[in-house]
Amino acid sequence: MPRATPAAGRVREAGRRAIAEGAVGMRRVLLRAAAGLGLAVAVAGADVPLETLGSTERLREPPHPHWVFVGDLLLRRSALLDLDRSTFLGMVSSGFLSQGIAVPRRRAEFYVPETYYSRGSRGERTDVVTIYDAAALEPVDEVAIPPRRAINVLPSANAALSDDDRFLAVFNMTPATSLSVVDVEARSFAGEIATPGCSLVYAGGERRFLMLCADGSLLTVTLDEAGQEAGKLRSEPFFDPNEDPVTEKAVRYGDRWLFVSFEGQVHAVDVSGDAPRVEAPWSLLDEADREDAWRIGGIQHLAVHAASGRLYSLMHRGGADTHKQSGSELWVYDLGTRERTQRIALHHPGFSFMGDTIEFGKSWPWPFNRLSDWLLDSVAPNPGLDVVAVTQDAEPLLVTGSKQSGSLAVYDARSGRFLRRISSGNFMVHAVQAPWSAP
Amino acid sequence: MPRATPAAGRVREAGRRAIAEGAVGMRRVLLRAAAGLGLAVAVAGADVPLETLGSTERLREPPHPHWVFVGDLLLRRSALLDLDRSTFLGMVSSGFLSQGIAVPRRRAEFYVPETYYSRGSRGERTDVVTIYDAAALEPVDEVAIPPRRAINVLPSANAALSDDDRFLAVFNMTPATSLSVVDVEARSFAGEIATPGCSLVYAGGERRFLMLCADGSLLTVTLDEAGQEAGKLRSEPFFDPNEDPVTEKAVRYGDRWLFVSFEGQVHAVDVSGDAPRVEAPWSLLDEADREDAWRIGGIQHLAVHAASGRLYSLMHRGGADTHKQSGSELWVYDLGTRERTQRIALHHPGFSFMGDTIEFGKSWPWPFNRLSDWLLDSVAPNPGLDVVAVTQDAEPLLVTGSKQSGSLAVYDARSGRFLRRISSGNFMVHAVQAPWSAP
Amino acid sequence: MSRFDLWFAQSARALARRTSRRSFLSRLATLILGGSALPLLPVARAAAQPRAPAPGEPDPATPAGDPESCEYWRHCAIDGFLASCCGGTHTSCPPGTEMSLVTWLGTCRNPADGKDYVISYNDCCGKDLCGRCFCQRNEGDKPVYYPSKSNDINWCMGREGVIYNSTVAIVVGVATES
Amino acid sequence: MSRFDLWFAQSARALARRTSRRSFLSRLATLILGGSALPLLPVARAAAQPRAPAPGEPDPATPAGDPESCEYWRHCAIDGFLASCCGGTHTSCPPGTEMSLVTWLGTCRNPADGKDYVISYNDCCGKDLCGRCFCQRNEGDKPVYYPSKSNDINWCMGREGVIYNSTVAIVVGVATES
Repeated sequence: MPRATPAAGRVREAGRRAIAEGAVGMRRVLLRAAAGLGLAVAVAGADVPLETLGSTERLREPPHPHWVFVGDLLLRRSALLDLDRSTFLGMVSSGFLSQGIAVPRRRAEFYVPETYYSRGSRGERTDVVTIYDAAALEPVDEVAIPPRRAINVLPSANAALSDDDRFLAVFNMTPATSLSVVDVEARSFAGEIATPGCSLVYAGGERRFLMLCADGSLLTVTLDEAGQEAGKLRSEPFFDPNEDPVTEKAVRYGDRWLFVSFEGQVHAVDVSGDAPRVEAPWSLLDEADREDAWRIGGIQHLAVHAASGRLYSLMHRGGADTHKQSGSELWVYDLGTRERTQRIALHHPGFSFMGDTIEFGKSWPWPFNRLSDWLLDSVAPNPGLDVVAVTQDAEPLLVTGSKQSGSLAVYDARSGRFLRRISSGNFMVHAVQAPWSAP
Repeated sequence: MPRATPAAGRVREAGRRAIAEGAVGMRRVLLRAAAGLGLAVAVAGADVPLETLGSTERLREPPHPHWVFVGDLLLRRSALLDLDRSTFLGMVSSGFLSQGIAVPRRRAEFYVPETYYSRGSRGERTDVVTIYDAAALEPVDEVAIPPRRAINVLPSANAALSDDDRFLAVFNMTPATSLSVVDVEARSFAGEIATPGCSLVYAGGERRFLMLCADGSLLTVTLDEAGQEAGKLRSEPFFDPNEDPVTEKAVRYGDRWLFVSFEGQVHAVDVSGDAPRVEAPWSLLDEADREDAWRIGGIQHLAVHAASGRLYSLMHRGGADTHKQSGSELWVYDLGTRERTQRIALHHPGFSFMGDTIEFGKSWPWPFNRLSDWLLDSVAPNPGLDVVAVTQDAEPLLVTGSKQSGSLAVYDARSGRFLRRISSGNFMVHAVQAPWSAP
Repeated sequence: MSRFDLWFAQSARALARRTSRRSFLSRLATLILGGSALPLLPVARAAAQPRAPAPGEPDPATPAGDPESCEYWRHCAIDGFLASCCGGTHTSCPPGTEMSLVTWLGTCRNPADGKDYVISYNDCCGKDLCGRCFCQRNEGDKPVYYPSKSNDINWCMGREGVIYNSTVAIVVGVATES
Repeated sequence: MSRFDLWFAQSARALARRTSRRSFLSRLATLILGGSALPLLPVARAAAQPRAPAPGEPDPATPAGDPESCEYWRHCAIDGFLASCCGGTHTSCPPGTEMSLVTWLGTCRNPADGKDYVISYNDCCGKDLCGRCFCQRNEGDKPVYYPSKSNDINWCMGREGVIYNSTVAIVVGVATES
């Protein structure tokens, strides 16, 4: 059972006051310590001005569309990177197998479903939704939820924010399945809704969520003003989960969710109407592609740039059951014409070692400063790419990552041109989110 | 403040009963699930006999002297390895920067001082000493201690068990220094003893502990039958902490502790008498060594094989302030004659990648099966060795590890001959303990 | 064969495909990275003890018969760390962990008798990731919304301690087409 | 210069020492590993923005003047992750972390004015290890029993959240021999 704890943010605010009050006394303590070391300390006559203690950065507001969260299941964190300046902006520590950060459009906050044990890897379990101040990157409150959150290795679809930014639905699996609903405006737990046979959760309207059922159908769950169940609707099956299941890693394209199957069939679900409408499927693969054994695959294998209607799909050559294999190419589709418009050969993401990117000689004179890039692209074995994401602005960037590296490769999303590698400080890349659109 | 929680072991025992009761019903559930998948399941006519569910291994008893704990600060765990069979026997998950496992001689238990936060990396702090059943590798009880445990990156000397196996002293730093005393027989907290100006803790007799003070002196703390302070004794300074401090990584040789300074001076402290007696120092280095800039260095840079009186010291060439630099050679001393008897050139520990050792071609035909060893020893950059340990039996093994790899190199401790590399599944090696002597 | 053997072999093959002329460097890289031409012969590991063959199973000196190998026949649908490399065996959990009560099932063909067996992949729970012998084969793996066939789920969910450590592969029946 | 530049340069030098004849392979390895003969020239990083020089400090285009470099003059006694690579600067902590109230002190010479400054290395606390720009220089570092000069201590100890994230390097005075 979850225990109530004082909201972390309030504790932090108290801490901040303490440091502000403490900073003056602190210099005194430091100077006394320096004296103890046999150092006489002068405060005048130096060229470098003396500096103040105790300050912490805030992110600039509003957030930029080229900022991405890069998740690492192993380190239990997400790094926040600026893809333009190749900088690390900060990070969000999270609990055991925390997946996905829910970012509202209308508030400078975000929400992280987390699971903790009183003794790290054992003991009493506590599940919470932590509410972060987006500019301070710091928890300001938390909402306890039933300790039944689904724990799996998916990069997404374990929690979803309603389109009106009001309710966060968290998928539970014990293995009985249900949704925990959190009112993120009121910062309170609204209740739990049983969803037998149906799993995962996708936002599908103002107060509506979609779930995928084991028989290949959709469950639509509608909430009322209080976050209680207002209605449930089960569709006809729209795919055969035994013959050709869709992956869990669907992407949203305006009012449509695009579910892609192991064999490359695109099932679009339109959520604009009263009930979700499933469109006729189309294929990412033509006969020649199938003959060459091209398949979809990866951890987060799909991305959509909504404004231009471009779909990006990680592809590899492989047999049946290779739906989790890393991609060697990124294929680009026009969602209007349903035609493939480009095949992007993927660059090496770069090796990393304990969070540091392994590169050398960037400061050597030309052409030696290109040596490490050249070795990576022409000699080193490419581990393949597992994750793709695209930013949602008019000058979009593509990002690819590997579960075997903490480095990312960045491309121009319109031309497919490789731009650079950047270091996330992660050990691995399990998910990339570009949550902020241009204002 | 620490909260009382139900002892993990009792919870676990309940769990074990549940699984024993559940195992019969479990097969029924499984077969029903299989039927749901369209599989008819026969239980007869198979060549492979059907197997039982729910069983967990125990370690054989007594533990073997060639078993070692291999600590990883990053993964917050210690792996238990069998150096003879190159096998992974099990692991101990621990809390934030947990250092050192205290292993008694007289009980099949061990004790792990741990620190936890209610939200992983934030929230309420709880410090405990967890009591493990040594054969089950599972927590059976815990003792709450004040949340003031010293947190640093040392491999040892943050906790010590009295020579009679009765009291565990845990070093606290806030930065005020003290000891928390736990009665591990009664499994209760005995009290806290203030030790101003003195840090770390080393066992020094039946009910006695040593600490190092900032002025280069020793503090001896003696306990009474109840674990309360019976006496404190401060020695004269025996080294100059500004000019040539001893490292914290002292090793025990019978009734003596050997403290080695940055410049290679060995300060032996004899704890057999009523008060600790400091012997005249001697040096690991001669003039020629000093001219060649040889120095001690590493995370756990010393090891002693008590029965043969051999001291092993990681050495590198470097300037002042390189006391944490990795070693390129291991020097062996006879503690009777104080002569160096051997210099062992250190083999590459082997690279590892996310816990897996990077090697290939071990199954290829000769000579290709030697390719990965040969590349490691002759081409790959050796990261240097940070940790050394030796087993305490008549056929002792030496182990070396690196903070940049999860692999270990194993040597015959008598001849210095390199035997093999073994994988710990760790990301890094921060400490190696060989706690069990031959019975 | 370790994950790295596979990775190096794949990389070398990928490299060979990618390199149009067999330049000095690509030949060297192929040598260093393992070389697709070299036979990947299974031989007993240096330090391993000889193992007695299990009834009805392939020779333990071959990958298909070695429970510490990702290629072990029972591992056809696994995605996790092998309990047999983590202090347990292929049928029992490492010391200090507990076996999950719920699980996913795979169907694997035993090359020794040509029969298909139903394999229960139970997770070992209560200690952090083992980190050794990661193995991902995914035969018949389905998405998370099809739980009884999904290996992406942490099956420790039903237990007191739900931290995932490793996975066993237990024979619970013979599959016959229905 | 990154940790890996240093490591490759050291390795190449070690390799050169170790190799008696300059065989084909050692020459190649020296090339691949960086080559002790190649100059390690500091130039501005490709993606970095040009930085305005700070008053009294070395040119930020050189490692001794670049707060994201381990060679930055203030880092002489550091052992940790540089806050300047982790979302903070060399004087302020990354978003969502708090600066430690207690700390250790080093004395570093500023090459721009030749003066020795007292540097306060305050830890940034409350989030897990940053993981970027690990830097260990240890000038004047003393063991843990000499706390005011020890960088092996988690100086987050005095605060509510004591998890260590990264470290800043703040000028608190000019040192003059007493």
